[in-house]
Amino acid sequence: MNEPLTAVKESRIESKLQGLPKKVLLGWYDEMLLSRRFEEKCAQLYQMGQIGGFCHLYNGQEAVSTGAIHAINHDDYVITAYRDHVQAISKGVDPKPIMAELLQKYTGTTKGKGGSMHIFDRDKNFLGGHAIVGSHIPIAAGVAFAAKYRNERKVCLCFMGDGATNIGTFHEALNLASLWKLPVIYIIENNLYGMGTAVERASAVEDLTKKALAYDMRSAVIGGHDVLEVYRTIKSAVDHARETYEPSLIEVRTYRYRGHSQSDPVHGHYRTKEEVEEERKKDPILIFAGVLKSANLIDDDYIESAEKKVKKIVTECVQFAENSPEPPLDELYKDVYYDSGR
Amino acid sequence: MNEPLTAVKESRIESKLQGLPKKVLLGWYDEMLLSRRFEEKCAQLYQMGQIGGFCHLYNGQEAVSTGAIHAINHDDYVITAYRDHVQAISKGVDPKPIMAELLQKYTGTTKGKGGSMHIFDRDKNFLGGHAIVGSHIPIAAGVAFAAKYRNERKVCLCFMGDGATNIGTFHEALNLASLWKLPVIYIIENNLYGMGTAVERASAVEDLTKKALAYDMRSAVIGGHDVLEVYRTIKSAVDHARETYEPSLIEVRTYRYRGHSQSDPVHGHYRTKEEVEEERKKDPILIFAGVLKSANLIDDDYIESAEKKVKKIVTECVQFAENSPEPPLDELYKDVYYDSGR
Amino acid sequence: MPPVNLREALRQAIDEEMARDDRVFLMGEEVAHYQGAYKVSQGLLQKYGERRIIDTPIAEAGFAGIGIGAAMVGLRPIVEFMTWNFSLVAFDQIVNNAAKMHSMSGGHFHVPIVFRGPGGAAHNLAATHSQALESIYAHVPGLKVVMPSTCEDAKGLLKTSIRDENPVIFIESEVMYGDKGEIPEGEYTIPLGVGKKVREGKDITIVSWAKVLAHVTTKAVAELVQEGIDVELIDPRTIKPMDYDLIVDSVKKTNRLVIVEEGWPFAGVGAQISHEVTNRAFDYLDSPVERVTQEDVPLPYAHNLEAASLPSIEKIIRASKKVLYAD
Amino acid sequence: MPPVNLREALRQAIDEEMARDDRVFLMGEEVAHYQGAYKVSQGLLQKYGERRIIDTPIAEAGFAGIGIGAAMVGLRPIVEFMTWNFSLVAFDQIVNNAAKMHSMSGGHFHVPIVFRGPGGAAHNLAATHSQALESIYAHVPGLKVVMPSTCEDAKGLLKTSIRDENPVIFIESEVMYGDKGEIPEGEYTIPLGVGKKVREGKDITIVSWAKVLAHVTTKAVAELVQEGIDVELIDPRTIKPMDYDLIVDSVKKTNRLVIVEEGWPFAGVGAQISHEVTNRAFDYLDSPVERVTQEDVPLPYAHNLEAASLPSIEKIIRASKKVLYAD
Ligand SMILES: Cc1ncc(C[n+]2csc(CCOP(=O)(O)OP(=O)(O)O)c2C)c(N)n1
Ligand SMILES: Cc1ncc(C[n+]2csc(CCOP(=O)(O)OP(=O)(O)O)c2C)c(N)n1
Ligand SMILES: [Mg+2]
Ligand SMILES: [Mg+2]
Repeated sequence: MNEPLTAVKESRIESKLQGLPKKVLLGWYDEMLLSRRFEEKCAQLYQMGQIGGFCHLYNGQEAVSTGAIHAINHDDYVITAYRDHVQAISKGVDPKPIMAELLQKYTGTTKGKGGSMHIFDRDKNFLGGHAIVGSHIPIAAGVAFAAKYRNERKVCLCFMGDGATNIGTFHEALNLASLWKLPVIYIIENNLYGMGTAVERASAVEDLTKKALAYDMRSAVIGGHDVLEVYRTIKSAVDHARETYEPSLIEVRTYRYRGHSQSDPVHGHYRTKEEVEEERKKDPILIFAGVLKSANLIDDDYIESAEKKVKKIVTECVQFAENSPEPPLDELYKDVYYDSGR
Repeated sequence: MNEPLTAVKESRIESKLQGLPKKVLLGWYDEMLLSRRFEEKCAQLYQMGQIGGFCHLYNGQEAVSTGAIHAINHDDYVITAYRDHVQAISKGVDPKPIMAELLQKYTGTTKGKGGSMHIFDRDKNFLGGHAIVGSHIPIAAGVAFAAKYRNERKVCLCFMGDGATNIGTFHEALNLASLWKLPVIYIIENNLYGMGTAVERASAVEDLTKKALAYDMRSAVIGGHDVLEVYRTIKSAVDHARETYEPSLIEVRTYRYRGHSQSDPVHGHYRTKEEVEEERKKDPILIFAGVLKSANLIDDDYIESAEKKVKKIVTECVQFAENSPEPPLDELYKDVYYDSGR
Repeated sequence: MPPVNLREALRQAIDEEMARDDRVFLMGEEVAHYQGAYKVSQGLLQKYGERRIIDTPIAEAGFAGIGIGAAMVGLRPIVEFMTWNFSLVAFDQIVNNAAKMHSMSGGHFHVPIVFRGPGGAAHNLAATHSQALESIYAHVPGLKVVMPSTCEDAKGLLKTSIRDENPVIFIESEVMYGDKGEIPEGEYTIPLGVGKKVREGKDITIVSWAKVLAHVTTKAVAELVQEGIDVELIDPRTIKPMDYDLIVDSVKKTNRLVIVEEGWPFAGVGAQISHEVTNRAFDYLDSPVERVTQEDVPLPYAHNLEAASLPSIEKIIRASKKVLYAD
Repeated sequence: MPPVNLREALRQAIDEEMARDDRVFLMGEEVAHYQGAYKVSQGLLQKYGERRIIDTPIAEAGFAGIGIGAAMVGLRPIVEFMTWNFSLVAFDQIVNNAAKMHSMSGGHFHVPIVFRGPGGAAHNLAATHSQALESIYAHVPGLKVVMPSTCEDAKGLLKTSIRDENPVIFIESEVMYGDKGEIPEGEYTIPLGVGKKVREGKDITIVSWAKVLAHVTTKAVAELVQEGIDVELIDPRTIKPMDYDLIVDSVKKTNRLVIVEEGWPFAGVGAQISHEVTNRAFDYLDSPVERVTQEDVPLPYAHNLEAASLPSIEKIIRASKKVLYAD
């Protein structure tokens, strides 16, 4: 079960690990595992009716979040769509308030106002959580604009789905980002489907980096199962943006194991059970475990203890959430305006 | 003055004329001349306050309209933006009601309701005149969609400005047209500016055909001063669309002699007087006259008589418009709904 | 006939109109292979094929515009928005193209198109996914706005909307798709602009529509009736054109009016009805018109805040007693 | 001080706020090199440079979104729409992002941004280019809507709007840009949500705002006064929040209310005022509230149809006499 799935040659391991300290690498492993288990718990709680509304889980895509977000600094920015829990965790948002948010509690990230699709954390420069497809793509450019305006050398990572590349705001934002040289890295998480629609049924080009040609933007396409490859590619785009302000478009090929949202089937008519099974074999967490083992950085004991550690965190999250109060009703008119209801 | 401006070699004239009958070629010349004089009259009438609102003139771009629209059949469709008088004329719309429309009269193309930016003619399959930039680009795809749905072999020509290529509907429509193979030919009239903004200050790519790469769409860039080149290129795109349903994106490099609209200066801070003068030397009407002369199809007498003919038509248009009544007030609630006010 | 649920009623309307008229087609995200995000179009792909049941990319402005273009040259598109919230990215297409085309072209081109999908709040979908947008669309001349509250009305009104020569905004509700109701056997249509007296009464008129009528107002009315208040309940069914006559006549009898709607209060449909009815029946009103609306806030996610924001049985009873000076 | 025109008053506001706060910048089509489509920003590029006066491509959703993102992380953008008509392609950005961000993020991020530009009809611009959209924006919680009718108010209100921590919809008028008026010397601001009594009177209250107030209603009032009707004229200045108290107090004195607005009637701002005032001053009203609005049609191009569609002096006088039972 815990055998390495990619046979990484001893000699290549070194370069693959890019000189990253053991502590960092193990931290990534733990984070990916936590992300997986956290969301498996979400699925359960959704099933039980404790989480309401839409709940879009990230199982299978963890390497993208971890690899990309650890390629930036704490004071850089991250913005994403509605499949946002794991990216929040990678950006350092405490998972407890995330769980509390999902459970509709006052201690949640947005006091129970935003829910699953709208996780925000000002202190962590985590800018949401946006539920209208494509709507956040220009916002990301605006965040990068502000960083450049202030002469800060900060960048903004913007995650989006493959489906989002067909909407107008994608076009407008990428043109503006390239034209004005805004330090934003657009990351397409191409999980092959937008809801039930395969990429080639929605986009005239299957190779999504072709879209960058219309904006003279740097681009790359990479596999999303290998956290180290994601890290390396995003890091280089980030370094470039920090130096030159120039944006990039990075397509990351990944896969979602679950249904589009928790109210949808795992595979409807749009993909086969076999396809899902096949993809699950390329699990980014198992692949990373394999790499770390090949490099003799972890062993089966470590994996077991990590599981325990993570399980404990998830349990604490649920306990925290369950023990938290609902938002008081006088919150209703608060926050509508900056100064309202206070 | 009427000397040929491009030195076309005797031997190449034949192929350049593409076997088009003399009658057709002279018709195009007359049409371009009428377009020029018609709009010069518009400028005057605007000055005198008889035409109100915005009035975007086409002087300098005539070869695009004539060359492109004569590459399609009468029952094919044309749709365009607000700089629409000349394209209407090319599509066979009677210039009298166009002038009456501009003069706010009941006999106008839309009974005085749409004005300069919204010329329509159902009988001629002239679908407007659209004043929100980019807004008509998906409509064009829809017209082509309907033609294909009904198994007709009709195409739709859609004109737009260079500035319109930066808005979201451009992206959505081109993706859809390519994905679904809709027989629409998108023609970018690149007159170097969107209002006062040069292409390179608005678009991350100066070569606008690069935008076609994002949709795997056929494309070409041509000069817009030579009506025969425009005709040939559009004709080939039209033939291809008729056969395969596949859309194209054609960039035509052209120039507008007047201000963006009649309330704007000819050259503000955004372009020099010298540039305008220089461009005027490449006048498409003079160039075409030169070609026709080289081919011994016309002489100076013809040119003089054409001027007279055209002048007479323009005078008739103005007389028709001036002698027409204003729309009656009970038109106000008519046409709001299909069955309203009747 | 056994009762059907709302999604079946809507599907029957689409199916019958597609069978009778080849110009009708359905287009939207996931309407075909996925069988509809909310299964309204289930089975239609199998019956009509990809030519007429068409999955789109996520490009609402693009495919709304395609629908408008197709309608201009003679087709009769049904454009599904997965929810009405997503229509906001296609707002210009609807407001500037669909609504104005006929008028602006002086009658040359008209746009027989139905934009449809669920509107309003479902459960816990939070601010971006819970918007009742009828007031905004009804504000725009050239559009008709239809909001059925029963399966029977839904089918009949949707058929009429598809046959209408104008752009129709047809707003359904996610949480009603499973609601069951009897529908008449055989072919029928229901005219737009004609409201319905749901209950005769003489003490007070309540006007309400769509989901809030079906799920909330009717319950409040039952309680009021229980308490001996003889409510006249009116469902306009069409928001625009609004059947003012029906409401004014009722108010002339009851002398009191409460309007219950799911949208935001400021410049909402209820304000319009209140103004118009007060204007026409000023001397008949014994008390000022009361409105029950969603609170003037973006709808929050947590169930308790969400419930506190939406119209409730309690709020309706309170408003009713207020106009009766019984509070 | 010599009187300034409206574009100068607005420019002073932008200039002063930019001078005082480096976070403020101006972005929009043709605002920089072209010196503004309507010359509001004339000279500002020369003073502040391309970093802070920024020409955009035609991509309203894109640059509105850029403004929102920049505002979320601490800048204070002024986003100019060449006219408000073009905001419809950015509608989702304004309604779902700007308006809801603060609430939906539970207070984490707020959006101090001003969207501004001319709204309503100018002359002969036809249906797509003549829209008065205040009712639509005021319907949306989270937005403030400001519509000045004088140079003094315009400057003071724009300065306040720029300093406001919330998204503000600031609607000007093309045909007022040349209008002249006195403005106070030195620094001043005017609070949002506070209306103004333009004229004291005791016979009838007329509420009107922005261009229609400045160019039409004041003339009608002059004629009414001439005829001996003592009009109280109120300019709310801010549409949302609306200064209901000022209007209600006035109506309690005059017992009659006419509302004049440039927008369409159905679910317009006037309907909201009518409902709210009737509700709060029911026993004081001697006649039902009358509204003068644009007709419920897309505005036509021809001058005579355009004039017939818009509020006019005659319509205002007729409505005023109606509430006075003097017709
Ligand atoms: C403008 C808009 N249209 C439709 C939707 C409904 N919707 C939500 S997610 C989604 C699919 C998005 O697919 P993709 O961008 O590939 O992201 P993924 O879910 O695969 O992560 C759709 C259609 C929406 N939220 N916004
Ligand atoms: C969405 C939108 N934004 C802004 C405008 C104002 N506007 C009208 S024409 C124009 C410039 C368009 O330039 P281009 O597309 O190059 O066409 P051209 O005028 O050069 O023919 C602008 C900004 C508009 N009509 N619609
Ligand atoms: Mg996807
Ligand atoms: Mg141009």
